[in-house]
Amino acid sequence: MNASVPHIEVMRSQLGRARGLGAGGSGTEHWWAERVTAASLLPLSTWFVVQMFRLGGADHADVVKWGGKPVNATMLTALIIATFYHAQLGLQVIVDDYVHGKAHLPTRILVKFVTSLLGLLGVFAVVKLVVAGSRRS
Amino acid sequence: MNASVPHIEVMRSQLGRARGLGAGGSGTEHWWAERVTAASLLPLSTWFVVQMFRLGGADHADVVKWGGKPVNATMLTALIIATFYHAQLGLQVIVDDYVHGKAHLPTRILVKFVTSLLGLLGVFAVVKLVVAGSRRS
Amino acid sequence: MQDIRKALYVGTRSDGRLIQRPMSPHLQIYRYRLSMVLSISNRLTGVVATGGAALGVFWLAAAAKGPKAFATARKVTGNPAGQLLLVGWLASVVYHTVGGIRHLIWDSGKRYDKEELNKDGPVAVGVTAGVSAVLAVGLLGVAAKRARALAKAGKAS
Amino acid sequence: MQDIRKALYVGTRSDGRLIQRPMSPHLQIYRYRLSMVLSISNRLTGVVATGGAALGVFWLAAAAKGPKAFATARKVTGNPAGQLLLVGWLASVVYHTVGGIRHLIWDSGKRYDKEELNKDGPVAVGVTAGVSAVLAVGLLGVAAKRARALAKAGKAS
Repeated sequence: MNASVPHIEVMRSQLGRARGLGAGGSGTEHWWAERVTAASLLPLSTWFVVQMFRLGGADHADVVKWGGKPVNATMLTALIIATFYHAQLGLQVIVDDYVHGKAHLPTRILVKFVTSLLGLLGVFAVVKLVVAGSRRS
Repeated sequence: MNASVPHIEVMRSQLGRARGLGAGGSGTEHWWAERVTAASLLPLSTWFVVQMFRLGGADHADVVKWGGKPVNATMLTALIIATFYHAQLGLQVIVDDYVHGKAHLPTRILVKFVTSLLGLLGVFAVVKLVVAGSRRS
Repeated sequence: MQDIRKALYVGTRSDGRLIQRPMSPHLQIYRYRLSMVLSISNRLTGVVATGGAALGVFWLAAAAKGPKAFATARKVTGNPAGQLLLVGWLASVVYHTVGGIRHLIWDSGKRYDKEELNKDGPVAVGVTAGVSAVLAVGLLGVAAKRARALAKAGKAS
Repeated sequence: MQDIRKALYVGTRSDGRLIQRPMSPHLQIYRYRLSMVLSISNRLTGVVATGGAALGVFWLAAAAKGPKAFATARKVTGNPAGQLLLVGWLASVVYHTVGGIRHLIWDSGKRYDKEELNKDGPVAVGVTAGVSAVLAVGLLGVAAKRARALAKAGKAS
């Protein structure tokens, strides 16, 4: 290479530069997922608040009937998945910022584990309501 | 830059080199997924062993009642997914190490196919137990 | 380098030379600003909202489990301490939503100047307080009314 | 290059020149070590544990299918050959768990010196044997007791 030709001595691959991601190849996914789930949660949680006006103080039979309707089950499931995915992403950032050293990795895995289990429990509860609702109707 | 100074003319970032990933950015995922599923399986299989103490020798009605509870269904599903995902990753490494040549690719696909089917069967069994359990209560 | 953590602050300039990256001053150095409080509150309310969502899932799971489990859940949601918790959850969700909308606006490159930030902060607080109060009073009122009607009809579970 | 597989052993030095990467000697060259056996056992028990998990899924599927299918599954889990299989599964899972925990410890950079490895190996074997025996006896005992009680009550399916 001719030393007189000006060139940039940056430690970064051309592909990484073109993609704007750096070498890791996954810098923006977390950020995007957080925004997309946030935007999804706007209509979903509005729907939930409206439902709570219809359902506040209701007894078991009413709640089962409500949860058994396909549209409600759909909205609920979407709300649960979006909520716990968004929570996972958000809590992960908090852990990254405040938990240092050896505790960091286990805490991160724990956050992912617990939020996943909660989401799964919510989905199963909805499935069970759908089944129970269809038995009654 | 002086051309007489020896320097490395490799199209690879120092970060990528340090991480051992190259530009693709996905060398460690398999390793990580294996560890994270392993860590998740510690509490999940402990839970399962405890449940087996409660359930060993039980008859059909008891097992259906047990599997129909949302919390049990959640833990079972998490256990099944973690188990067969972990198994898939582990068996894949074994196949990579011991199955060479033309048999390698079909064996790898077969491993993925069978472990996926088993996991799916498990999840469907849990869903059915949830349905059956709520019919009886 | 006397502090090992300083190693994390070593970066490279675009010409390849090693430099010491600038370090933010410590939190205590800054003058109090409303936006500081609002920013950390967005995180706190996010954590509280997650806790509330967990309670919501338990409520759903109780409904799915059966009338007996749901009756227990109703005891929690019906009693004053439980309702205080619910109102706290509601306010957190409202605040986090308002803060989240502000973040989305900032991400689109708007309202991110110093004056705009300082002007919008109190508005966000006001909107949160207003919306939370209206929703809390409305929801608790509706719930209490329905629960009383059910109790009267003698079919409260 | 006479063997095509040798192409896989071509690497680049940091100055960019191609070199032949070193190849490990064949397995038969090594002297017997406990850690060798433990390492390959970790893989073997992983495979066995997967097989057991498959059986577990079939058991769940039988329970989901109905009383008749579950009765068949119970015939398998209730008879001595089936129980030997279950104990084998249990011991494999315990061994693989102990081995897995050791791997996680090694990954964190600990207990990976030669002496530590040689000291921990027998401990791992002992823990596996002890935990497996206690769990196997406990589980089989509980299962047998419950099955007998059910049979007496005449509601065994």
